[in-house]
Amino acid sequence: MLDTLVFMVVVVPFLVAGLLYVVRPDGVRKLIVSAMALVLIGSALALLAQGPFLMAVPAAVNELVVLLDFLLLFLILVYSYKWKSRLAVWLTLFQIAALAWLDFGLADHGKAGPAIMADHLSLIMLLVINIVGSFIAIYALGYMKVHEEELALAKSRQPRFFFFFILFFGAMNGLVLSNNLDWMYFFWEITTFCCVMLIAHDHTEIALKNATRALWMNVLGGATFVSGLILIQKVAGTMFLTDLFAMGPMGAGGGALLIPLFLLVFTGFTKSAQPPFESWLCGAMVAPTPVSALLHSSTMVKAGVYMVLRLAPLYAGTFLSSFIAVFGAFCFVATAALAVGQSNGKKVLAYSTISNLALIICCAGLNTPASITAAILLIIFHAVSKGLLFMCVGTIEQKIHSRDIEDMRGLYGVMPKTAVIAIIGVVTMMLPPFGMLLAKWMAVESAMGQFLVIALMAAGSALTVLFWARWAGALLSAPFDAERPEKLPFSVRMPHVVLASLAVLLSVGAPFVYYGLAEPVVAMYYHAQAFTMQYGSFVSSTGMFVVYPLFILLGLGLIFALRAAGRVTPSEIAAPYMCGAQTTVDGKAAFTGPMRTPVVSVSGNYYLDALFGEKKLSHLANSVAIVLLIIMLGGVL
Amino acid sequence: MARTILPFGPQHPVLPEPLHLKLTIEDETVMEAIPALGYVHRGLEKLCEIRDYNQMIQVVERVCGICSCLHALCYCEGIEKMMGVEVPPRARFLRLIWGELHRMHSHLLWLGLFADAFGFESLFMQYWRIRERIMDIMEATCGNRVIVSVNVIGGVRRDLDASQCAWILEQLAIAEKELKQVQSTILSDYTVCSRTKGIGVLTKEQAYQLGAVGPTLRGSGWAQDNRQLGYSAFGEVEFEPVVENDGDSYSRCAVRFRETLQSIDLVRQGIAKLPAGELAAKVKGKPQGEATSRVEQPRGELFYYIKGDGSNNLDRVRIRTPTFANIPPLLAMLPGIQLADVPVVVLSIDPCISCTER
Amino acid sequence: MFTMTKNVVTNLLRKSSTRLYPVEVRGNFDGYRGRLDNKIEDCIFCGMCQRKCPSQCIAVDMKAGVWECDPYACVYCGVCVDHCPTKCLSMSKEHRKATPGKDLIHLQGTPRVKKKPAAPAPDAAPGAAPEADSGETA
Amino acid sequence: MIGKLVFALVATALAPVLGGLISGVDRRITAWLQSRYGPPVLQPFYDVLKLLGKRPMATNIWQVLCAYVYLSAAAVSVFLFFLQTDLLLIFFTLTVGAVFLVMGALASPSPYSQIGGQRELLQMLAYEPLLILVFVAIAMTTGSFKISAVFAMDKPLLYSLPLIFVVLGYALTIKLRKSPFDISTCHHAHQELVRGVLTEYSGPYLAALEIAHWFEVVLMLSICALFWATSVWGMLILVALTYFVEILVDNVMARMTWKWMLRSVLGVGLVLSVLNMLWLYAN
Amino acid sequence: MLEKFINAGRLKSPWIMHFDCGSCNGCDIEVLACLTPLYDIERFGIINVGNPKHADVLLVTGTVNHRNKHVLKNLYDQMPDPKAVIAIGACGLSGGVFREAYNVVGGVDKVIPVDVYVPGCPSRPEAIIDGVVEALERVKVKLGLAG
Amino acid sequence: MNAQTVTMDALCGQTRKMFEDGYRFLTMSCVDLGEDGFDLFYHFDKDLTLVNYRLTVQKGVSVPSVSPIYFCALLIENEIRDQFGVTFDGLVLDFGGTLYLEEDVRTSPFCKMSITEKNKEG
Ligand code: SF4
Ligand code: SF4
Ligand code: SF4
Ligand code: SF4
Ligand code: SF4
Ligand code: SF4
Ligand code: SF4
Ligand code: SF4
Repeated sequence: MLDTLVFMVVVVPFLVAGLLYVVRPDGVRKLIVSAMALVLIGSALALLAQGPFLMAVPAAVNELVVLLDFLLLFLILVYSYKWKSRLAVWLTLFQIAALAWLDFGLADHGKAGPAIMADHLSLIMLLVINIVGSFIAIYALGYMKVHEEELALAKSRQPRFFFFFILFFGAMNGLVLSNNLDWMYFFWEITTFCCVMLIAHDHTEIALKNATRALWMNVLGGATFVSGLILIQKVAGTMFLTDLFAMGPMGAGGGALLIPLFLLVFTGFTKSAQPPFESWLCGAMVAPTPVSALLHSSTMVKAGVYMVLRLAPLYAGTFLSSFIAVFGAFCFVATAALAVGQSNGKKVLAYSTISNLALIICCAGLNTPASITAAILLIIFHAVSKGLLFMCVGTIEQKIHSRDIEDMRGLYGVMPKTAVIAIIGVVTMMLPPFGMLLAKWMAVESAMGQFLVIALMAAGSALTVLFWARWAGALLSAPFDAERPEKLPFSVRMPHVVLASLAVLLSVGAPFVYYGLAEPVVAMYYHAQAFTMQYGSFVSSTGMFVVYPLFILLGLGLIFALRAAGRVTPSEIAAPYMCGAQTTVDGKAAFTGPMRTPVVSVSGNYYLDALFGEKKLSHLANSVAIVLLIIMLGGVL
Repeated sequence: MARTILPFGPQHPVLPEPLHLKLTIEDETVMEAIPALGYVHRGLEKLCEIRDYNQMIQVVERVCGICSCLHALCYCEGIEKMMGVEVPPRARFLRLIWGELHRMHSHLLWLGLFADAFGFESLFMQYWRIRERIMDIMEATCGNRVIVSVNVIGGVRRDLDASQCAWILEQLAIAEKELKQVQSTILSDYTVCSRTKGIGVLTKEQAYQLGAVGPTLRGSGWAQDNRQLGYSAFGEVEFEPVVENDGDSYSRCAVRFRETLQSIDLVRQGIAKLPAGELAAKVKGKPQGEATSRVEQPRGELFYYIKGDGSNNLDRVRIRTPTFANIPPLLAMLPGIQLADVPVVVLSIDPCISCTER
Repeated sequence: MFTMTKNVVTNLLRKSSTRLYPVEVRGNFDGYRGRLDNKIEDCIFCGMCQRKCPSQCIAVDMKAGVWECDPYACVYCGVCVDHCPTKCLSMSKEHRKATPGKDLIHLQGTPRVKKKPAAPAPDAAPGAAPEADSGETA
Repeated sequence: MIGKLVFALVATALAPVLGGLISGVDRRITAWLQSRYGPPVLQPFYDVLKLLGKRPMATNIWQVLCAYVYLSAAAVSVFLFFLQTDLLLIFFTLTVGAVFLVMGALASPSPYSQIGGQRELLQMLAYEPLLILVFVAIAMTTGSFKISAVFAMDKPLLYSLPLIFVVLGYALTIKLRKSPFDISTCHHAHQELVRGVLTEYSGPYLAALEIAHWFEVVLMLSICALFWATSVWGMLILVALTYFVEILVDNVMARMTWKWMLRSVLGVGLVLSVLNMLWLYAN
Repeated sequence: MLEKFINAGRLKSPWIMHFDCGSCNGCDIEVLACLTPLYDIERFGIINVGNPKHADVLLVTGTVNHRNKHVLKNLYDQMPDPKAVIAIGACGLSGGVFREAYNVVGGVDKVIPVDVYVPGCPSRPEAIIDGVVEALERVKVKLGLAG
Repeated sequence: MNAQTVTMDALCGQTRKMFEDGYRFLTMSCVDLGEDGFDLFYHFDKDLTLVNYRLTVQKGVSVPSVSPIYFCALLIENEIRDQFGVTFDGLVLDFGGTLYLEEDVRTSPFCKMSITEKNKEG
């Protein structure tokens, strides 16, 4: 049973991906992808029901993985060469050499162990990857159809697209189920490769350029990954996570293990696009939107934080840990500030993703039961809301042909349902009593002793509110009008609705999420419980978050507000104040300007270029991040 | 970069008068400002064709209520020049006294509004409280608080007796004391200075070439004041034009503040030197020919061109008011400033749209 | 900031400057150009006021002995008072009160007929109702 | 528990009454400071009653929705405060209100309310970190974010957190919309934004926002009161003094710009908090 | 009951908006003077709100001309009911001394209904206060509270 | 008042010369002469000394604008355009006759031709 389930989530996606590569008819593809989605969701749930497990595999499989690993690296080398990235070529060559040394020189293949391991953390990741990811895959079906129609391609490139798309699932599932770090490295490289291929999907010049950037940055991560592995092998003499955990914090090698841990954490930073590597994820925006949705919510970048979180028990209580916290907190502010300066909706989402990942990293660095709980909740809630928001932006873009927030003004008048769903997405991202805020609350409370971290968090959350609120507001600014019908294909609408409901329901069920998912992880590594529940509230020694009372009260408030809004009649709707010169132009609010010409009044958000201009600010953020990393490295050495 | 286009006026609480600016801003920085006028335009110059030249005094007084006295003065000086009327000395001094009282009330009013433009409500209240003294003087000596209607062709309609003069001096002393109490607030308060210094800079060359007048010109370093022409009794009193050199809102404010104190001094001189004699000369004949006339109003140089054809009605009365001349400099100052500074800069020229459009 | 603090705190400790009009009326200064009154018995309907008025708000009908003024167009300049030969026009120092409607002031006096001097019509009640109603003006 | 609930409910019900009275007294004192007679103390209530009786008018229904969510969130945060729950949680609830206020302003196509909304966001950017720092500082002194922990202290918080109280004063000034920070809206309208976020609200909706503001005033002042939680008189005197200083500051300063606000608030706020925290650690 | 309170509010909280409809400023500055310490009409609960959507009473000074008549109408329309209009000064009542000028339409009542007329040129602050008091009387009559 | 006469051709050159000599542009005045066209006065000032130029133009003739030399002339030229219907070539910001006037008042109100009734009564 267990083998079948693991096979289902890891190997089957590879097979299905291959199948999708050759299948051309749309209908068949739809069927396969939907079936795949069902299988993935089902298996993930079944695995959750199953609980933690360890699984050994035949040695032959191990050999196969090593072989495939080298093949993959050569493939990456080919692309690096093709795309003329000298840096990537050298880094890949380095990886090949290092891997060869590791596999053939160092590793003790005789010492077999369970290559596959699922603890509570892995299970949570599985859920996130397969549930959120599956809905995005279904959404991709509808999206890609329109996308290709717009591009007017002679020959559909969807088979290639879905090949890499589904491959992602297998790789991610494999990654989070690996106990053998060697395997993890292999899957890690697959995600890199898939990601790069998907970024390059549209084959435009900019797509290739950004794919190249993503390539070298992730290959850099690969290089540090393999270096870390070599050191771990040298210091601890094992490649198995379970063994490392058994050794307790800092492992057997004492301080020496910190160096490889730093390298692995650094690898995580590259994957989750922390400054100074944030540019690859922003560049990934050129890919079709489902790719962004997938990368940002449930896969790819989550692999990075997974790595950091996974290793958290190992560096608990060390200098490295507090530095990771400071680094995360800094990146949280810096990227939130970068988001403030953006009017491109997808870029805002991208920076917000990086910002949230940074917060997760910060929580991992704080390394207390409460902060780890926060990190886990952040992973879950962020995946759902962010996946939802990306799908919304994709849908909106296909309708209004812009992803600029300014162009989304008054979207409610054009696509009422999508606008409302997008607002739900935004609200679940930034306001209590929804899960993100619950997690943020846990994060701040757990950081109580560390003034610097808290100050950064405080600034970061204010910035976060700033860019979300104005976006939500912009969607609403439409003149009063009867609801306009808005038609969307099922495969697009359904994932919207499901994820929106999921975002709300998961928050309502936050206590269950906590007890069912987060608490076991904390219990497993920290042997402590962060929160207890009283009167439907999370209570800890330092504070309380009244989930249900808050839901009830704010829910009542919302009902009260909805009723008030429902009573508004069209006759009460008046033109906005225009200093007494109001008129309308094509139903748009306008005023009579100079020379008696009517001027449509335009509004723009403040992007505060002087403060939050991308060029200047990202330069600054990157420099500070590099300095922090160097200090961290120095401390470790 | 996202732009916002908004109407600033015609009805806007910081603009007591209807003026419209179409503002384009980016992150609150003004990129473009295009004005629209005409909300106060009445066409009163044209009334000279149906009102006789005496009745026109009451009409031109209402070009603007704030400096009604000076409009009438400028108009009368023009007609007197055209008809060769010699104004008796007492009338000339009385014109000076009332004129300077007008300048005081106008500047105090402006100082209050200016304070309100940067949200300093209590300072606004203080200036208007002080101003009420001047309004009382006006009401007691002229019969109306605002539109004093004292000028007639050839002289003035009302007189000041000794007790009134003493009372005026008494009131002025109090006003001066109260004014000095708030002097450091408008001239050196940190918050006020940070809202006015360096805001809306008009360089010396710009001011001249764009035709700025009055405190707007003097705030940019030009010592030009039409009172130097010596009309009414200005040739017989001591004064120096008030000049500031920075050309920003602060300088214009400082010029007006110091001119208020200067006016107190001028009224004192006027009362001290007030000669005895007739209030008005007899006027014979009808106005014929062309004449120009200039006086210094609180807002700057006022210019009248008058053409008479020998009948009771004038052929043409053309009024160029100070704000009309100060609007082009204003347009030059607006781009590049912050939205929050728009009221400050607009008010810094002390706009009076009513006279601009007539 | 500190001078202003001193200023406002002094204000707080002092009585406010507010004149509690209409509870407390200071009264206008002597010589204030307030309401325009016509002692209609003395009016000779010469029409001088009508001719001099810059606002053209007085209408005198010499034959009928009617003196009409539109108080809502009058600008209270006092020119008519200055030029009235019989000094029957005067300005009270009270200002004219606000009203919910606009009425013309219509005063019926005794017309001075050249041939028959001093023959006041008994039915005309001169000055009895200084603000006798009449039609609204636009 | 039931007792606490009832207390919190009653307090929440009374909060707007208190808030209205405070703003009435505020207007009266402001008038005196300006040498005016001033309106009756009950004036704010007349205003709100009048507004309730006006014909509703809005530019779209979202505005209305947002106004009432703002009101609800403000009431809920006051309720949570008197329930003596978590400070941080109250802060987040307060944010709900603030965000909906902004969304309401942005929901209208009117440039003035749009600009008001943007400025309100900048104000939030300024005061939110300050409030969090204040709460964290309180929590670091008492050991918990729970308000009940503050009441368990035997010495007033002001002794250990004097500078933090000043930081709170900054946030308070912004929240009360007083000079020099009345930049997104203010009580009258002779301001460049014609009341900014409130431009498009009228009648009953404006009344709702006004009541919500009263809730917020009460909440903010209650937070001030926490700094002398050891005695009721201490709380009252501290709040009265603080509020008087706020009015005074309102009357002796010009309105500043948002740039100045961000610079000074974040600069001064951070420096003061850090100094205070260092001092705490040193002790 | 609530109705009674609301009516009390209506009488005690007339928020004004002042619109300068082409006035010579004489009347404007007198309206402004009403707000200042000596007259302080905030005693009556009056606030100068400057926004038609918040105002209950529209104070209009000045002559109506062909351009601002649209603005005047627009502003009046944006005031929510119940509302009142007070015309101030000879210009606002009839066009005053400018009645015959070519760009003058006439008094305010040519465009919107006027409830109270305040004569004068300019109307002094006391007269304006009288006007507001008179307008409140009119509101009372409308609400059936007079007597 | 003394005014030197200037011709249409010399106008711009003369104005530029005044500009270079450091004169301030005070304003312009326009007078309708009935059949004879318009008198346009250009008033300049330097150190409180007035210098006036008179340009007589026929009706229906376009006048070169001095606003490219003196930016501040734009308002007055627009005003004259509104009131007298005189058009200016090269105005930097041309309101096209809408500076003051609404569509309702489209005639040039200051032109004697358009006056239907001239009440000589005082
Ligand atoms: S500037 Fe004009 S509008 Fe403003 S107060 Fe002075 S006169 Fe009135
Ligand atoms: S400039 Fe303004 S204030 Fe001065 S007279 Fe002319 S209109 Fe009146
Ligand atoms: S109508 Fe006018 S002029 Fe006549 S009495 Fe009344 S106020 Fe005076
Ligand atoms: S001028 Fe005097 S007497 Fe002659 S009509 Fe007028 S009021 Fe009567
Ligand atoms: S009294 Fe004088 S003004 Fe009147 S009719 Fe006789 S002559 Fe004419
Ligand atoms: S006071 Fe002036 S406006 Fe009024 S009636 Fe007499 S002359 Fe005419
Ligand atoms: S600043 Fe704001 S509160 Fe103060 S007076 Fe002006 S509008 Fe009113
Ligand atoms: S009534 Fe008189 S003071 Fe008022 S605006 Fe008209 S002319 Fe000016």
